[in-house]
Amino acid sequence: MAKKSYRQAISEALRQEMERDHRVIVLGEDIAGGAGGDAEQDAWGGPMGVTKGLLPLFGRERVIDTPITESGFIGAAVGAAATGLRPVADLMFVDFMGVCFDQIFNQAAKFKYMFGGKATTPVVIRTMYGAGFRAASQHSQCLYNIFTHIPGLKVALPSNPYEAKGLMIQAIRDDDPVIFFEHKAMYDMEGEVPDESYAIPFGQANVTREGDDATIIAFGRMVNFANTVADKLSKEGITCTVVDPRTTSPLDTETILETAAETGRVVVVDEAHPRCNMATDVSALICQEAFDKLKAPIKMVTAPHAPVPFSAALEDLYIPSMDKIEAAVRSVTGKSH
Amino acid sequence: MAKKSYRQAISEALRQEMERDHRVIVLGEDIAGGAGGDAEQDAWGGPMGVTKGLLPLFGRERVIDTPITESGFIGAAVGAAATGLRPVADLMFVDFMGVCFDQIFNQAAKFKYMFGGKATTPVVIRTMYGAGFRAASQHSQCLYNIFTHIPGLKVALPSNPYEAKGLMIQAIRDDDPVIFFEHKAMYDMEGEVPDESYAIPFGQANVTREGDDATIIAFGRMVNFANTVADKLSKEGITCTVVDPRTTSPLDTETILETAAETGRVVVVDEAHPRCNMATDVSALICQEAFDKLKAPIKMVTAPHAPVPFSAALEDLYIPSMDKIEAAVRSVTGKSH
Amino acid sequence: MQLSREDLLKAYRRMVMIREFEEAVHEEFSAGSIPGFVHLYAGEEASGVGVCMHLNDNDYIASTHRGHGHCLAKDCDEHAMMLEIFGKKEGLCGGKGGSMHIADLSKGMMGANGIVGGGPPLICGAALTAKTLKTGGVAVAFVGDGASNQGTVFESYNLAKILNLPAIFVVEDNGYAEATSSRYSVAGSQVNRGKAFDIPAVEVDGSDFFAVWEAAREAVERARNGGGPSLIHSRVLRYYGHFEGDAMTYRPADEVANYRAQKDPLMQFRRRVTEAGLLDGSALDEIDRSVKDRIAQCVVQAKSAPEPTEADLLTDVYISY
Amino acid sequence: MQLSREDLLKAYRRMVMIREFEEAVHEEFSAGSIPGFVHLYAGEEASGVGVCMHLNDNDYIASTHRGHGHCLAKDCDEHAMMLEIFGKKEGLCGGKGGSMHIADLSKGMMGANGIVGGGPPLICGAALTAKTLKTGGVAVAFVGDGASNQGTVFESYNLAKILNLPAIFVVEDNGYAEATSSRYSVAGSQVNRGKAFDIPAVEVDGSDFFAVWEAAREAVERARNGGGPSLIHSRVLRYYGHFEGDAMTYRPADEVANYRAQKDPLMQFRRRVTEAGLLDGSALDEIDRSVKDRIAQCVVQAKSAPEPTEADLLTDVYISY
Ligand SMILES: Cc1ncc(C[n+]2csc(CCOP(=O)(O)OP(=O)(O)O)c2C)c(N)n1
Ligand SMILES: Cc1ncc(C[n+]2csc(CCOP(=O)(O)OP(=O)(O)O)c2C)c(N)n1
Ligand SMILES: [Mg+2]
Ligand SMILES: [Mg+2]
Repeated sequence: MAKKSYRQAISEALRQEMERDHRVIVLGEDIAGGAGGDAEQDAWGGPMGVTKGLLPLFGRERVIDTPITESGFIGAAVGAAATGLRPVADLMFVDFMGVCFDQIFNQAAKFKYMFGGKATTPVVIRTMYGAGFRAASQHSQCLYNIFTHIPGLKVALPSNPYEAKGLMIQAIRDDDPVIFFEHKAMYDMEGEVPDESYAIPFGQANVTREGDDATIIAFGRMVNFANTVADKLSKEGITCTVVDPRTTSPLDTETILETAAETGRVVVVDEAHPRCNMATDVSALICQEAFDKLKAPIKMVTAPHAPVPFSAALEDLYIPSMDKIEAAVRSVTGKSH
Repeated sequence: MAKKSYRQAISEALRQEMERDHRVIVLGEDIAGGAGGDAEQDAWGGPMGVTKGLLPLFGRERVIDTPITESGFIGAAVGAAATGLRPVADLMFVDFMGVCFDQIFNQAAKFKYMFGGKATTPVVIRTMYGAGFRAASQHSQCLYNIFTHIPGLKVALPSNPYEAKGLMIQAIRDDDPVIFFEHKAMYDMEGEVPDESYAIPFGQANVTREGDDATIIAFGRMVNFANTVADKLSKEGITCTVVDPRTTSPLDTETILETAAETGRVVVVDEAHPRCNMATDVSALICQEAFDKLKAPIKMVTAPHAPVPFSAALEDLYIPSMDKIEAAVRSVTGKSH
Repeated sequence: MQLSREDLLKAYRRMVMIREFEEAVHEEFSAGSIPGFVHLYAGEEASGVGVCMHLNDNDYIASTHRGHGHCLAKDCDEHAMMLEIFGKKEGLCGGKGGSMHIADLSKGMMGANGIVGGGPPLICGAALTAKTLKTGGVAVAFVGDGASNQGTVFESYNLAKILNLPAIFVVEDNGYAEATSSRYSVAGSQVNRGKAFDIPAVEVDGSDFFAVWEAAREAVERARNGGGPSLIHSRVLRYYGHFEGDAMTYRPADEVANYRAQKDPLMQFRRRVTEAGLLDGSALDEIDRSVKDRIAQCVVQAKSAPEPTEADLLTDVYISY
Repeated sequence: MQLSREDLLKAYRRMVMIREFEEAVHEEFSAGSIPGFVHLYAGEEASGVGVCMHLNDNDYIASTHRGHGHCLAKDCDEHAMMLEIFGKKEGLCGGKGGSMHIADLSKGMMGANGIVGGGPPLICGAALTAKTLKTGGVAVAFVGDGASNQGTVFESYNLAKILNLPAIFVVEDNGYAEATSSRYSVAGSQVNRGKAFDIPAVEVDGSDFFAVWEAAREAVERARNGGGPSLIHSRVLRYYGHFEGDAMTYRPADEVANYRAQKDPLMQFRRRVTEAGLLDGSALDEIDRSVKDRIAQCVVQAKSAPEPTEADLLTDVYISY
């Protein structure tokens, strides 16, 4: 096993799946980069370089630079998926969903149901989310709750390089439409990633820490924050279970309910705005299904109900911090400093 | 006071506000109807006739039929609001948000924050939501949770004609962007509506029933279902408080928490799909803030995680029914038949 | 390429099928037996059939909310369609879709669409599949005059052109989007809109089967031969309201009657083929009769067919979950 | 209408201001003092200034992610802008917007925009306000070549035309959208796209202030006189990467150097006005010097200006909540 970055892990998953199945194509704005120009043709590989290197291997027929027409090319990916390809489309930032959401939530998500089960739409939409890049209000949102709300979509939120590779391979092999969320602040994160191909099944949470005092359920990048907090608190003798659901849809309600019941004290960490988000989703689930096991209020740690600010000083205050997670754990366990 | 329909109530609010303030305009597809044709010019007044009659009063300068370009005309409404008009734009079905969401959530909602407080965007977007019309998957969704999630937007869900008029007047006078949700199955519902103008403040819940055994928090059309269930159960001696939050953003958390604490037994009714919706939002709020007052799990009554089916038989099973609400109340109170 | 006798019979049969189907749905809707939003294609038959005569099951079309005609032109089963419109379990979509969401991917029919402008991007995808997997197929998007203003449509023109996709855009301009005239809503011209993207574009009289057929022949040939996308502006008229229940006060009272009398596509077709001695009237009469019977039968069966049940409510959301 | 001496000095000053501003931001970004995504307008000065010279505070513009130049051309305060780009509390947007969201509605500047194609619908709205309230104002949307393929842009063309709005669309075609050449991404031509909607459309050399100014004069006059929308296709070049940090390997190595040497807009302007004896070199030199000083001062102050604090985090979300 080798150390690889989140970027490399996703890239490797794409490459291996494209080698395995000729129906897999990638498309998006500057997914290769340089089209029509007189210099380097694989100049970008997307703004973060994730798809760099695919063009020389698979050619422009399968690595397709698109114009800036998200409805057009995301819709084309959906239509291609319904007719025999397995496209991986790149919605550069999830913040751009507003110009193409229809093709995702009214078309891809609903074909199977509306058409009485007869359609298959194996499209993957990769997208970047999250704050921390000083990218301001229109390039820093999470929004996975919106996709999670929509029946017919699956939503993956890999929390580290290992997860990223395995979940991407599953996403491509999955016959349902999958929205694959990559956190923009994680591309350089490194971790052990096997060279060989492997798929991580959807809907199976990963318990990253086991403990007795509290259960932290966290999403995406926040899983790492939760792990760090758990490690820190364990030195004080406060031990936490940390749950990474991996996918918000399907959601591994079983593991969530079990681990919540075990400690009876729950913190849910969601980088998103607070209203109708995954923190409320999981809290409500537990409160309905495991109420009798709860020993304390469920605490939610989220961003505030405000757009993401540009200023570094404000953005740092904006993002759910490890301090806030730690405080929440102390609060539910009743163990303050 | 006269009996008026939900349709008439909204229409009257629009008319009165247009009379009061010359900056108020309405625009949308067939908001009048007949433009460019050789016959009746006020032929439609929107597909449900809500805006019929405004054209003869205010003329084509203020009652603007638009092409089918939701990004274009909703964006224009946003731009007009930022520059001095007070537009009421009609997004015919909320299901069409996917072709214009950007102008709502990245532009209108964020101008004030992104621009450091210096922008004012008093736009109202009227939209139709909800199941029950045999209108199938792409014309029956709720989706108010998505707008509720977005900081910078306000979201109103009038539950009857009286509420509709008062909340619409408030929406138009409000200086923030407001999404105004009209339930398509309620236009013919009648109720007492004063002739004179009145505004119902946002963020102040209406307690429609008071009781001791359970608290039902319901949204939009579901408020009426909840009232009926409460009335029915009261005959058995099971009395319920019913809360109509009126707006999901801002949300009257105070009234919700107070009424939840009073009975300790809570049912939340939301017509939307179950994930990351208002039912989870309110449940999580209560579980975090009023946990010690809860005597039973909070029950959520929602639509299932599936698109809205066309078939009448299926759609009737799909919509949260009074039977299901009743069962939930019985379950939280421990009082079965 | 020429239209054989069989082709002519098939074309006529499909057009009559659409007409009879829509008349029946109109009647049943008025009688209260069909729920929901229903948009009829009656009057526009020659347009959909003229195009789809060039297509096989390997070719895809994407339709609109006004989808019945396109489905029938693309050879979807009329019986299963009728059941679907009645919301029945044996309907083409199990009763889950209804009039606005009829689809049959096995026939290359990618679905009616409740979202105006929803189809063209999908058709770019079907065309991309054809190009990438070299299936030899082409893909056709039907676009209303109202839809022609939707941003997704222009995006699709551009995308299809720059990727040189075997895609055809048929703008079926029936003069109205709901109650709004295309004279008001459409700036410029459909043909110039195509040409602005360097897409070959022609205007045809969509009531004339042969004119549509000829324009579509060129476009389909071009697409199959790697020549990229085309646009056809097909002028038609709808005989009924925007949806069933529409009082149509925005239309001059005699608009439809005049058109029916002078330009009805079935009448035109019949006159043309009989005058040219290509088919005789009795063969056409026989089609009229048999189709009428067939549709009547479909309606009767649709009425008594079983509804879906609770067991069907939550199936078909995912393949695996 | 003619350019007075004052106009020429003002135009030059604005162009130099943009150039110096962008050079300074480039330097400071490279040095690590500016965070986030920053897109520079250097090289395109004549385009934004040529257009905005016709506008006053009563007229609106909507910009793009590459917004600094448009802001300065529309007379936004350079000092407050620099503070904003540094994320400071006294920035034009309180540090909440940053480079991609600079706006000053009091100057008729509706905002840079992080969403490609986000501006044109907004400009239709500003034009609608002008028309409805009879303010006499016009509204201008700047659109990149990449943005010109976004559906919202075509929707805006159509809407502006059918409502006869005083709107102007300036397609600033710098040859690239990120790393993608417009030769690849744009089918057809910008001018034909405008004309397809019956919108008068012209192409100009966007490096030539006078050419842009003249085209904009016509368009603004037309709009003010109730003649409806216009389109200007302005060909320009950006001197730096798509965003700061872009290695630009997709561009021929000498592309920018050649352009700078032959077509630099400041150089062209200087040559033209001095050769024609309209201004003398020393007046221009004086502007060069004073602007350079001014910008240097802005940078120094921006660096030491205070950050926003926790008290600012949750303000400005709503007017009332
Ligand atoms: C995105 C979207 N906007 C609006 C509608 C509502 N709507 C349904 S059909 C229609 C008119 C369509 O006109 P046209 O494209 O000319 O097709 P026609 O009905 O004439 O066949 C409208 C506005 C919709 N379904 N989807
Ligand atoms: C809707 C949307 N899609 C994609 C992007 C990412 N993006 C930002 S700028 C850009 C290129 C824009 O090119 P162009 O319009 O030519 O403007 P230029 O950068 O050349 O000034 C892209 C793809 C975005 N910000 N918004
Ligand atoms: Mg039409
Ligand atoms: Mg460009």
